[in-house]
Amino acid sequence: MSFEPAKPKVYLLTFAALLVLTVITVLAAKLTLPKIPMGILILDLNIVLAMAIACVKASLVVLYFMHFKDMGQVSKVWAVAGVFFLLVMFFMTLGDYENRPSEETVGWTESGPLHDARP
Amino acid sequence: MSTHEGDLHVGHQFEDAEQQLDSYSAGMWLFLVTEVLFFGGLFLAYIIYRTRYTEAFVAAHHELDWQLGGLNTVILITSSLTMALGVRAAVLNRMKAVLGWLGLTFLCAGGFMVVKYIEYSAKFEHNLFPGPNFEFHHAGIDPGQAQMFFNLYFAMTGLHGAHVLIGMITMIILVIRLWVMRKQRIDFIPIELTGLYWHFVDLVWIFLFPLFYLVGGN
Amino acid sequence: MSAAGVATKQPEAVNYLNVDNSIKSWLLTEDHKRIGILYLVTISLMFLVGGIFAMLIRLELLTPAGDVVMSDTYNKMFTMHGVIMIFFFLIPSIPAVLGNFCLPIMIGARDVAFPRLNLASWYVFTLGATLGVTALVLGGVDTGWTFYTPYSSSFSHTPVIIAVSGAFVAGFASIFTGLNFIVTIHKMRAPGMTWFRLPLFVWAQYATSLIMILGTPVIAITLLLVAVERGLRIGVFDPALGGDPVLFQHLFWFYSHPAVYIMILPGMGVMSELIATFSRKRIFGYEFVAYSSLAIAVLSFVVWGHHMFVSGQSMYLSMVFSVLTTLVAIPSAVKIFNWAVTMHKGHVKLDSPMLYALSFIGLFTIGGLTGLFLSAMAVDIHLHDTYFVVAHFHYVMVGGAIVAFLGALHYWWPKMTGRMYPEPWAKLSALIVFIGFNLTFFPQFILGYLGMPRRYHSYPDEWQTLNVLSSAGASILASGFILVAVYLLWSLRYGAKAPANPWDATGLEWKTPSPPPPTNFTQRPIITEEAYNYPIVLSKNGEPGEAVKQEEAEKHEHA
Amino acid sequence: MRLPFANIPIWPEGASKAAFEMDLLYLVIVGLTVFFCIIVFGLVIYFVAKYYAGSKADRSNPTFHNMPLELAWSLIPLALGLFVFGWAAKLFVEMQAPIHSENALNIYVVGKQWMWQMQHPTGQRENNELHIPVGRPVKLTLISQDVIHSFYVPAFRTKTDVVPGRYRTLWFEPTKVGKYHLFCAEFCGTKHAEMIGWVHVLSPEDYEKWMQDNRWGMGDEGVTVAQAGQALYEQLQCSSCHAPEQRIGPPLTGLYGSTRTLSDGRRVVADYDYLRQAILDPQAVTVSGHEPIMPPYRGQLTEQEVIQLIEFIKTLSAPQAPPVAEAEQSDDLGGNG
Ligand code: HEA
Ligand code: HEA
Ligand code: HEC
Ligand code: CUA
Ligand SMILES: [Cu+2]
Repeated sequence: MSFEPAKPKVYLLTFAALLVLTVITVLAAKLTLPKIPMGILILDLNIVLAMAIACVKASLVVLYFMHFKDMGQVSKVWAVAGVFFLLVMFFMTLGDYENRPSEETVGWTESGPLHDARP
Repeated sequence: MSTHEGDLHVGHQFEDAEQQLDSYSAGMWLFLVTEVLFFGGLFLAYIIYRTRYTEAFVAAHHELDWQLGGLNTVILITSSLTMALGVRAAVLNRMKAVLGWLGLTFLCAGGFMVVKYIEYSAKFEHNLFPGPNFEFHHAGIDPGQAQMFFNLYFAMTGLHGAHVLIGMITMIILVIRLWVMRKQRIDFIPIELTGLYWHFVDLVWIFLFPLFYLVGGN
Repeated sequence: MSAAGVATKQPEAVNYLNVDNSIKSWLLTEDHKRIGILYLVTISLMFLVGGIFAMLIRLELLTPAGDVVMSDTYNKMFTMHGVIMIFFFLIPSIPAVLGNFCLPIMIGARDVAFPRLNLASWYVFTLGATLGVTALVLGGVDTGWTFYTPYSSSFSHTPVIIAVSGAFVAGFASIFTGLNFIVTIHKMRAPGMTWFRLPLFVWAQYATSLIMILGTPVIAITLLLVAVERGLRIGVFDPALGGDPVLFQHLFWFYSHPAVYIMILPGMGVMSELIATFSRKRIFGYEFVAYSSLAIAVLSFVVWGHHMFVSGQSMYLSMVFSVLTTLVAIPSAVKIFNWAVTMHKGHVKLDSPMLYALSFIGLFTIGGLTGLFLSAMAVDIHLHDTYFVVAHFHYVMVGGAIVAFLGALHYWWPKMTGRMYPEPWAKLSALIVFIGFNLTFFPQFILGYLGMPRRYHSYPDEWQTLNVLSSAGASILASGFILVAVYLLWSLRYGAKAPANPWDATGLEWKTPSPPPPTNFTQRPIITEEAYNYPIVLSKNGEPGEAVKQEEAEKHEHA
Repeated sequence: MRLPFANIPIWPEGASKAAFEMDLLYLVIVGLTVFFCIIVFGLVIYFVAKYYAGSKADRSNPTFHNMPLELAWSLIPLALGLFVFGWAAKLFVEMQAPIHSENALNIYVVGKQWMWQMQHPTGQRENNELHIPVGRPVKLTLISQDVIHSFYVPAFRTKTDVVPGRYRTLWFEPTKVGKYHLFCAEFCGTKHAEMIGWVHVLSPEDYEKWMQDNRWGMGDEGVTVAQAGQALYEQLQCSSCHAPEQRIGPPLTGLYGSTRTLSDGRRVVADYDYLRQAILDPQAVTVSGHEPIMPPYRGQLTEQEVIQLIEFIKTLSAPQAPPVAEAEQSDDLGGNG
């Protein structure tokens, strides 16, 4: 994997993009986006947007500063695997919180879980 | 860059410099994967409590100064840039440039820690550090839930700060090593690896900043 | 012994043991083989300590009344037993001892990719183990090895923080080992060593390392949070602090379920080596066995909730976890059947490692199938936290992992030490362990269905007979382990010199002298054949043909 | 059940409706286990005997791959495993679901280091013992005051973790008169092994008698849980805000089981957990249209007292019905019943 270092221009452009995106996140936080109630949890679109921007920024860092594409196969596969298992952990655990039985755990014979009052 | 690799030191276990470089960079990426999952546990806790205690989180985040947070974001991004340029200089074997870039990166890291210190001490002053002395008064907000925000704030930024410190120590060691071996071709592998680590530290902050300072939607 | 006598007269070849004898050379060694030995010494000590606690537990449970020790003491005993056996013995056992010793040789490398990290791993591990022992010396911890909050974080009066830090620190050792193995397997293979020429032990180690790398950081952060919650009262788990105790269980089992496969996968790798060698045949369905290791490792991350069926976790999520648990059992089934069928048309020899291998098949099958009871949600409502669970995990961990470890130790002992152990005693020990083990833990299945809860130091009178049987079995089992320790130690001094290939096995580690030279090989091996290239007989029209090497035979087959 | 030749118990008594099916399922899995053990052990023994090194068995043309075979021993166990899963899941759901019956008993259980406190709706209280009538569905509502405990009655084949901060429910229907072990199954500290007791399943007559005898036995002079709650409600002066004429807090009549809209937009059902939180941490669940001025009662009430308050609030939802157990079921199930 002997890598050819990128031109300084690439780094500077990445840097500029990161700065711009930082400004965008700050501005985006000033908006008040809807909060969507989901059962006992709340999905807040503000945070969804902020995380989307953060993901773009993170990808820039990984792709250009960490010159991901020059990395060997092993590093690439493992980096993806790491993120994948992280998401597995997040979503399976959240699946619990979204569906916790409340006082009444109503069976499937009934018309669905009682405690969930989604319209 | 294979021309330069010829005169690098190759560990006894390796056949050649290429295998060595490959192994080290793969090793570093694997290490970063473990770091992702290490922070992951905390992020999971954040997601859960944030969705449960949304209002308290919104109220509590006003206690943080987004301008200081933003400043720190800029500082860290800058340090990532200088680090990337430092790594580049190392591969190109430009000793002075390496020292210069590493020095700048170190300064940025130091600046980051100073800002953190200011922020932390303000929190301590206002009794916002979780524990028996914790005080949070805001109409309609359960202080216990606000405390959860600060629990996570201190746990996550604290852990991140520890990573910054480790990065700074590593940079000092790098510079000493460079100085000791100044007569030789620059061994860029350690610099490259530190660079990867440093970018990762930046990357974590990129997520922490909006999560804590810009909870948003007042 | 005469062999040893003769040998002393000739100048001995330089090997990794005699190259330098100073203590310093051991403590600063970067040789993977020596690090393996260092690990072996440490974990054997930990096994001894954990085993002593086990015997005390069984002593207490001899009578229904809690009369031998106080309840607090008992609670500390099973906690220290569990913590030591899991974090400080079983998790590093096969990977860090035999993996470290054999893996680089098996792939034809001079060493692992990062020898210094490897040494650091041992130091970090020893530090962790020392912290664990410190917690013990300070009176012991009483939370159970699972450290459930809020008991561990807010209620226990014992040095939980120290024990937790011990496990935390030892976790890094395991991360280092995993990281090292993965890079080593990817980057350090000798020329010609393709993936499908790798011994199955290496595949298993790769799968194990995957879990070590992806799982261990999560337990690290979780334990750190427990320590912080306990020390500073900054908490995310204690409901009194606004936290959710079940979140701890999610995070804990996200690691600790995969961790049980950290314990068994290397054992399964060992099994493939033993069965192949002592049947003189390649493992049936090599690719299936190889891929099943990876399948187990990946699936292991999506079943953790089966430990939480009665914890108040969402019912729907429980179902997902339950059905995925059924899936993860399949790759294990694949392995069991492939091993059994490997013996078909082989030349089966019952040397002591093979005896251990066969008892593995028996005990793991029972242990694994009892996992099926527990993964069936309704049945688990009844069985959760009873002795059924205790019996299940001892069947897979002692009957599976430790029996495999002992098999591996016997198999590679000549290579590691250059000495042969007395085979009749070894056979006897395998038998004693098998009998003692079943007597100890089979009654516990019955106790479990009767409803005896675990972590109880006293129990209703009517269950005494079964408990006495179990305690009796435990003493037989312990004598089996002690016997092993005695003759292995004896062999270090008095054992016959081991030849390079005492089992007439294939595989690179048997092509280098016993014990191997410091750099493993005199020159870098070039690999031209697969790992299990045993001769087989081909016949045409019922006429026996010549014995040919397996790989050539396959070429004929395909031609 | 015991072994005939020795005094060794091998089968636990079953005394609940779920026990029978659970035992059946268990036996089926035992059967599967024996089946696979016979196959695996049989193969191993047969091959070892036949292909023992030096034996004369024919070893020519061995095979190393066999796709159909591999598929068979993957898919058959998978199918059997899924069958077991399906059955177990069905039983699991049934065991969690409320048992529909006119006369279900609702008993509250508070677990704390190291005892079980039971509160019968009619006011009887007992520690570490539970008296229930045979043949009547029982609903336990459980919560822990400190660490996690687990309420386990082997004869009923059921258990549930009892968690702090959250109500859990456990349904069962005892079918056999007798005295059964009650254990705490989740490790909870020093006296975990002594957090045990007995469940007495009584014939209806004995149960009546027990109820009468214990009316003034333990607890508060024979008041029902709801009455105790009412007393508490008055003592804490909840009505100074919640009495309809005060117009400070929302009136609590008809609250239980209704759907509430909170100030942050969430819509939740006012169930036990909600009421508990509304009392202990009112600011966590501020009702939309109200100022968050209710004082939090966290730390001032024991779990038993919270239960009493909730039980009292429940009675306000069904003003016409007397606050006794018989009325439970209909309002528990809201529109579904
Ligand atoms: C080495 C360690 C190890 C291994 C390999 C396993 C393997 C398995 N375990 Fe086990 N387990 C533990 C260690 C291990 N376990 C420990 C330590 C605990 C308790 C922790 C604690 O609470 O302290 C535990 C607890 C535990 C529970 C939770 C019980 C409870 O607390 O209520 C469950 C529930 O699903 C479970 C299931 C399984 C299953 C399905 C497998 C499967 O992987 C088994 C697969 C193998 C087979 C199935 C046998 C071979 C197959 C055949 C012969 C073909 C036929 C197969 C079918 C019909 C499916 N285990
Ligand atoms: C690797 C894991 C491992 C091993 C090997 C063992 C081994 C044994 N275990 Fe244990 N056990 C656990 C893991 C393990 N256990 C865990 C995780 C728990 C749960 C804890 C909790 O609830 O939190 C548990 C709990 C547990 C209980 C339940 C306690 C309770 O819930 O109240 C019991 C009871 O019988 C028991 C018994 C035994 C016995 C008799 C052995 C015997 O096999 C031990 C015999 C061994 C010896 C006597 C040592 C001899 C060793 C030497 C002489 C050194 C020689 C060295 C070499 C050969 C290299 N164990
Ligand atoms: C200072 C006045 C005050 C007192 C005293 C008070 N409450 Fe409240 N309560 C309120 C207000 C205002 C609300 C609505 C806002 C909210 O939910 O926090 C409320 C809400 C509630 C709710 C949720 C009602 C709903 O419609 O969902 C319950 C239940 C409740 N209170 C019970 C009690 C109990 C029980 C007590 C006594 C132990 C009590 N309250 C004492 C003011 C009070
Ligand atoms: Cu309560 Cu164990
Ligand atoms: Cu598991």
